[in-house]
Amino acid sequence: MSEQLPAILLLSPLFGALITGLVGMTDHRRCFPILATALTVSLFCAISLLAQVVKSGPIDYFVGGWDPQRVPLGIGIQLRIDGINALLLVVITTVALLTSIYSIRRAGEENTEKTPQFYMLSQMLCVGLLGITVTADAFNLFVLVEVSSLTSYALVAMGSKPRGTMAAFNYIIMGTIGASFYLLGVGYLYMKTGMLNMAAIHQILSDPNVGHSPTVYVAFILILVGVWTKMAFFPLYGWLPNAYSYCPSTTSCLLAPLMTKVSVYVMIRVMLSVFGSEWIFQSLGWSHTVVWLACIAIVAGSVLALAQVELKKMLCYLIVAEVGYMVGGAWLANHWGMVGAIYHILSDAFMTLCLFIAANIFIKNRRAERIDQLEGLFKKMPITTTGFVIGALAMIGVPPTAGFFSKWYLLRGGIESGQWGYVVALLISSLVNAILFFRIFEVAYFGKNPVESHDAHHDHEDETQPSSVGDSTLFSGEGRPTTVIPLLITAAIIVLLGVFNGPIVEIIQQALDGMPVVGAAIR
Amino acid sequence: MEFIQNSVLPHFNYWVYVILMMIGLYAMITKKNLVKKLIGMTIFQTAIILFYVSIGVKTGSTIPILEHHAEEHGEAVTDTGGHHEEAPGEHESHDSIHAVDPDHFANPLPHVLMLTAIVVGVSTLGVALAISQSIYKDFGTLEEHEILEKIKQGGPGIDV
Amino acid sequence: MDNAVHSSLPLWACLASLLAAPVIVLFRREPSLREGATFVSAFVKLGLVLAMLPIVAGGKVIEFTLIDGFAGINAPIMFRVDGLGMLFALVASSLWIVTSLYSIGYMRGLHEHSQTRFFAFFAISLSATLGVAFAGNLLTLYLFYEMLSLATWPLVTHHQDKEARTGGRTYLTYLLGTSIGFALPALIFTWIKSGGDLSFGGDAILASAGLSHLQGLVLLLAFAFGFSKAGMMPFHSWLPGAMVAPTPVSALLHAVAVVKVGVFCILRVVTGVFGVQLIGPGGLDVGIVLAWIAAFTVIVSSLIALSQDNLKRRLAFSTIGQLSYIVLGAALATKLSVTGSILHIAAHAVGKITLFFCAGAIFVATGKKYISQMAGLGRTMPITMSAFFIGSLGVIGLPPTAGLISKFHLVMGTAEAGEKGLLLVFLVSTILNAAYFLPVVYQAFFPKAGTVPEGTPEKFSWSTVREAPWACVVPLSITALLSIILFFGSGFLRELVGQFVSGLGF
Amino acid sequence: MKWLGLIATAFTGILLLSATPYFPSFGDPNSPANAGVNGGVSVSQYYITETYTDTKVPNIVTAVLADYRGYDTMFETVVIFAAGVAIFAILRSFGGTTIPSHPTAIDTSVEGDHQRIIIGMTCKLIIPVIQLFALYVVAHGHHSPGGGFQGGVILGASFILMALAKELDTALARFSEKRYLALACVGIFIYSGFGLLCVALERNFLDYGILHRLMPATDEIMARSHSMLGVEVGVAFTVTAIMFAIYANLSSKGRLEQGF
Repeated sequence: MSEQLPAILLLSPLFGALITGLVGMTDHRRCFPILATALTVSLFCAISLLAQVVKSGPIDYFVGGWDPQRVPLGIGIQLRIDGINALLLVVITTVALLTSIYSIRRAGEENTEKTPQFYMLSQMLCVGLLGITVTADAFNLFVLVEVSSLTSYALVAMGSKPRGTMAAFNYIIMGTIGASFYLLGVGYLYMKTGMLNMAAIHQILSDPNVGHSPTVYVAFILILVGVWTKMAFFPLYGWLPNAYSYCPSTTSCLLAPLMTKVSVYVMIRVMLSVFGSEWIFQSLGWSHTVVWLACIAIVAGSVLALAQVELKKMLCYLIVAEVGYMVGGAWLANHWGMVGAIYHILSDAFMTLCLFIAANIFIKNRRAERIDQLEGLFKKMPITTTGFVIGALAMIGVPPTAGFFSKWYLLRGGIESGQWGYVVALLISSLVNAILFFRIFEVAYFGKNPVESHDAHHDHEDETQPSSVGDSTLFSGEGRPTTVIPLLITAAIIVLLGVFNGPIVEIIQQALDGMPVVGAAIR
Repeated sequence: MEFIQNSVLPHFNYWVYVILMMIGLYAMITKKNLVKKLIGMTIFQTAIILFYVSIGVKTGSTIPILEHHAEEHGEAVTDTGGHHEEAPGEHESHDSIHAVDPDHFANPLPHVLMLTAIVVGVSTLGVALAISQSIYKDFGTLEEHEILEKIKQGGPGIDV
Repeated sequence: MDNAVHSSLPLWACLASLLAAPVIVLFRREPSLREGATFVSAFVKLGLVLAMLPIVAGGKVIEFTLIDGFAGINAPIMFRVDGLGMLFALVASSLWIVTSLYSIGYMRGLHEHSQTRFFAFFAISLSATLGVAFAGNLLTLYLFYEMLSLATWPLVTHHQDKEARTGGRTYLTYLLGTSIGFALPALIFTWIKSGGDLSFGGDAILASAGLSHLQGLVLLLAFAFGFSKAGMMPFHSWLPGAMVAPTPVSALLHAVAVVKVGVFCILRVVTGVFGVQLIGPGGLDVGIVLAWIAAFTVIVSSLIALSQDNLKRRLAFSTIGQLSYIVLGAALATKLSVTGSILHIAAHAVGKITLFFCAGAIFVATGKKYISQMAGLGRTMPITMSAFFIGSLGVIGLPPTAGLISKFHLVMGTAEAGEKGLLLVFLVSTILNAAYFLPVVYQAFFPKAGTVPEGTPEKFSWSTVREAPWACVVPLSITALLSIILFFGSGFLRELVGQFVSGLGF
Repeated sequence: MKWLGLIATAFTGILLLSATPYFPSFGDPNSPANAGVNGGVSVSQYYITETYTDTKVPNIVTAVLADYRGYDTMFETVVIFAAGVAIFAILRSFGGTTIPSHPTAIDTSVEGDHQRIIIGMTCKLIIPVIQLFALYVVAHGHHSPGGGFQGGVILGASFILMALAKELDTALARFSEKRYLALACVGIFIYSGFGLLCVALERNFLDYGILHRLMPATDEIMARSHSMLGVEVGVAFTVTAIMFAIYANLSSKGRLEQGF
C-alpha cells in the first residue's frame, strides 16, 4: 500500500469534499469532522511520503499503470515526488489543517447557511494545490491550476462584503489571463516537442536546434508571464490586495499562505525540470533583468505596505514583496539562491498564515480594520499578540525564526552571485518590515495617543494592586480558543522551522543534486 | 509577397488565432462593462482552443476513430476522402485492424486537451457570470467606473 | 582548543533569569513574591557564573553546543566561555543583584505602573546579555544581540508617554536598523570569506581569508557601526534618547548591559574575527582608522556632556565617551591596550552605575533632574553625593578607584603602539571628564552663595538629612565601595584578562 | 486606459506573431506533434497505432480521454463540480425577500394560451427523445464521437428546455436542488471510485486492467473498455447536474423560484 501514497494523498480531500456534499447539506455540524479526517489522512500521507523520499530518493508514480517499461514515456500521466515538493506537500496539508481548526466557529459565522459549500470548496482547493505540487505533466498542471483557481475565485466571492465580489471579478479576469498564457506556453512547447511529460520535454529541449528556436523562447516567456500573474509578481499584482483583504477571514487564512507560494513552486519546477537551468541561465541570460525586476517588486511591495492604513491590506502588500524575494532568489543563477528561494517558500507560508490568523482575530475582537484602531492589544489580548509578534519578527528576519535563515541563504546567494542590487533590496525590505511592525507594536503598546508627557509627579494608580488587566481568566480578552490555538501552533512551527533548518536544507540540496543550478557555487 | 508565401500562408491558422486572441485581450483590459469583459475572456480562451486544434491537423487524414470493416479490408484504407459506409456496430474478429497507418488519422491528443480547456472555459464563465450577478445585486450597475465610484464613496451598503 | 571543558553551566546561567520571567508574571498579584523571584534568580545566576570562574581562571574554556550545525551554515548555536566572556558575565550578574534591590526601592518609591512587565523584561534582557557574553560564535552573538534589542524596548518605553514613544522609536530604528543594515551583511560576508566557520576558538576567523585592505576596512567599519550599541558616532543618538527610561533601566542597561554588549561585540570582532595581527600595522593596518573614529567620538561626546544641564543626559554622553575608550583600546590591538580596554569594561561599569544610581536617588528624593537645581545638595543628601564623588573619580580615572588601572593600561597601550596623537586625545578627554563631573560635586558640598535653592539648610547637620529610601541609598554605596575595592583587589581581574590576552597570540 | 490596453495587446500580439514563422507548417503530417522529433517516439502516433490493442476502443479520443489521460479528465470533472458548488455558494440566497423581479412568465391572454399550449405540447413530445439521444451519445462514446461530457450536456439541456418551456418550478419538481447536487457528487464518486478500486487491488490509480477480476468473463483489455464506459457514465451524471444547476441559479438569481 505504501507505494500508492500519492494517490491516497490526493483522494482523501476529494472524497472529503464529496462526502461533505452528500452528508453535510442536511446537518452542518457534520462538515468539520469530515474535513478534519480528510486533511489528517493526507497530512499523514505527506509526512510518510517525505520520509520515503528522504530514505530512497524521488518517487515516480504512473497513473493508469502506463509505466515506461511497457510504454514509451509520456503516454500516461506521471506524478513525481522529490525533496522539494515533498516538503511543500507537508506545508500545504499543515496549513490547511490549521486553517480548518481556525474555521470551526468562524466559517459558521461568516457563511451562515453555506458552510458545507465552504468546506467543499476548501477541500477541493487542497486537492488542486496538492495535485499541482505532485504532477510531472505540463498539461495536467494547467488543469490543476484551474481547479485551485476556480475554487479560490469562489472562496473570495463568497463573502458578504460587496467589495469582495468586485475584487473576485478582477481576480477571475487576471487569473484566467494567467492560466491561459500558461496553457498557450505549454501548447507552443507541445508543438515543438510533441510531448507533454516534463522530463520528456526536457530531453528534447536539451538538443540545441530544437531548444534554441524562437518558439521555445516565446513559450518560456508565455509560461513565465502566466505563472507571474498567478503569483502576483510585481507588475501583475493588481488583483491580490483587494482579493485577500475583502474576502471572508477563513478564506484569507487559507489562500494567502498557499496560492502564491505554490505558483512560485510551479515557476521553479518549470525552470528546473522542463527547461533546465543551463538553458535558462546560459543560453537565455535574462537572470540580471529578472533579478532587477524582483528588486523592484521587493522595494515597491514594502513601500506600498508602508503606505497602507488597513492591517490586512498591508499584509497583502508584504506578500507581494515576499514573492519578490522568492523570484529573485530563484533567478540568481546560484545554488544557494535557489535553496534560499525554496526554503523561503516553506517559511513564508507559515509566516503569512501566522500573521493572517492574528490579524483576523484582532479585526474580529476589536471590530477594527485599520491599524490605528488596534490600541491596547498587549494588555487586552496578550496571547494573540505574542503570536503576532513572533510572526512579525520572522517577517523582519530576527533569529532564531525561519525568516532569518531564509534571508541568510538568499543574502548568501545574492552576495556570491554578485547581485548587489538584490542584497540591498533585501536589507531595505527588512528595515521597512521592521518599521511596519513596530508601528503596529507601538499602537498596540501605547494606545492611539499616549497621555501627555510624564512630568506629573507619578499620579499613576499604584501598581502594587492587581494591574488593570484585571482579567479573571487568562483568555477573557482573547479570541475563542479554536482561533488562538492554531496561531500558537503556527508561531511554534515558525521557530522550529528556523531552528531545525539544517535537515530541511539538506533535503532541498539532495533534491537539487538531481537538477544542479548551473554556475552552482561551492556548497 | 514572398513573405506572405512562405510564412503567412502555411501558418494561416496561427495568424488568425493570434488576432482573435488579441481582440479578446483588448476587450478584457479596456472594456468598461463587466459582461463585455467576460465576452472578451471567452474569445481569448476560444482562440487558444483554435491554436491547439490546428496543431493536430494532418492534411488528408480523417477523424481519429478507427473503422472496423469486414475481412477484405485488412490493410488500413489509404485512399483519402473515400467514404465508407460503416459496417453496423459488430466487428467480427478482434484483430481486423492491424498495422494502422498513423498519417491516415488526425492527431487525437490536441482534441483531448481541448475538451478539457472547453470545460474549464465554461466553468470559469459560469462562475464569472454568477459573480457579476452578485455584483449587480450589490452595486446596481455593471459599469466598472460606476462601481469604482460607489466603492470610493463608500456608501452604507458598501462597507457592510 | 585542547583545554575545552564541556559543561552545561553556561546554558543554565543564561536560563536562570529567562526562567524567572514567567515566574515573575505568575506572581504578578503578590509584589513581594515577585521581587523575591527576581532576587532568587539573580543570586542563582551569580552563583552559576562564580562556579565557572575557577575553571576559566585555570586556563580552561567551557564549551556547550545548544543546537548543532545548520546544513547551510555549519555554525551551531553554541556557548564558549573564555576570559573576556567570564569578566563581562561577572560584571553583569553581580551588578544585576544590586540593581534589583535598587529598582525595587525606585519603583515602589515612585509608585511606577506595570512593574511586573518591568521586572519580567529586565530578567529577559539579562539572560540575553549573558547569552552574548558566552556566545561561542558570531551567529549566536548576533542572535542574542537582536534578542537584547527587542527585550529592552519595553523597558525603554516603560512610561508609555509621548517622550517614551519617540525615545523608543529612535532606540529601535538605530539598533535594529544598523544591526540589519550593517551587521547582517558583514556577518554573511565573513561567513562566505571564511568558508563557513564562525567560531571564536582557535585562530581568528579571517586570519587566513586573504582580505584586501579595502575589504578589511569596510568589513571592520560595518561591524563597528553594525553593533551600534557601542555608541560610536554618528550612530550614538539612541543612547541619550533612551534616557527616557526609568533610572534602574538606565543604570544597569545603559551603563552596564546594553552598551557593554556593543563594545563586547566589537572586542570579539577585533580579537576573534580579525585577530590582533590582521588589525594592527603588521596586517591590513585598518585598526588605526577605527581608533581615530573612536577618538573623535570621545572628544565630541565629552564636549556635548559639558553642555548638558540634565544630569542623566550628561551621564549618557559621558558613557558614549567612555565606550569609545574601550573601542580605541581594542582598535590599537596592542597587548596593553586590549587588556586596558577589557578592564575598562569592569571599571566603567562600576563607576557609571553608581552615578546613575545617585541620579535616580536624587530624583526619587527631591524630584530634581537638572544640575542647576542641585546646588547645596550635599547638605541634605551627604551619602548620595559622596557616592557620586567616588563614582565620578572612577569614571575620570583617579587613584582610589578602579578607573585608574584600566586608564593606565589604555594610556600605556597607546604609548606602546606609538600613537602620539591618541595620547593627546586621552589627556584632553580626561580633563574634560573632570570638567563635567567635579563642578557638580563641588557645587553640591560648597555651593556659592546665590545659587542655593531656598529650603536647603545653611550648614550641614545630621538632623536636616533627607536621603532617598534606604533601598536606593544602600545599592549606590555598595557600588561606590566596589569601585574602590576593585582598585585594591584587582589582582584576580588582571590575571583573568592577562590570561585571555596572552591566548590571542600577540 | 484605452491606450495602455492597446499597447499591451499590440506588444503581446507582436511577440506571438514573431514566433509564427518558426512553427511547423499547418497540416504537415510529420510535424513534431504529429510524428515526434527527428525519429524519436511520438506520443500521438503511439495512441493511433496502439489504442485498439490496448483498450479495444475504436474512438481514440475517448480512449485517451478516459484511460491514458484519465487523471486529467477526473480533475476536469472536479472543475465542473467546483463550478457548480461555487455558483451555489456565490448566488444561492435563502432570504425570503421574494422581489418579483419579472412579471410571471405565464401570459394569460388568449394568444399566450395558444403559444403555451403549442410550446408545451411540442416540448412534451421532444424532451424524452432528446434524453434518449443523450443516453445514446453517452453509451456510444466508444464507437462514435461523443462520451460523458457531450451526453451529459445534452441531458442537462433537456431539463433546461423543460424549465424554459414551462417554468423553473416544473423542472425543479423533477430535478430538485437536493437531487441534482447529490447526483453531481455521485458522478465523481463513480469516477474516483473506479480509480480507488484499482488502488484497492494493488495497481496504480485508474489502472482499469486489474478490474477484470471483478467483471465476469472479461480479460484485461475488455475490462479497460468497460470501465471506460463506467467512468463516462459518472462524468455524464456530474455534467448533467451541474449544467442544470448553473442554469437554475443564474436564471433565478439564486432564489430558485419563478425564474423565467
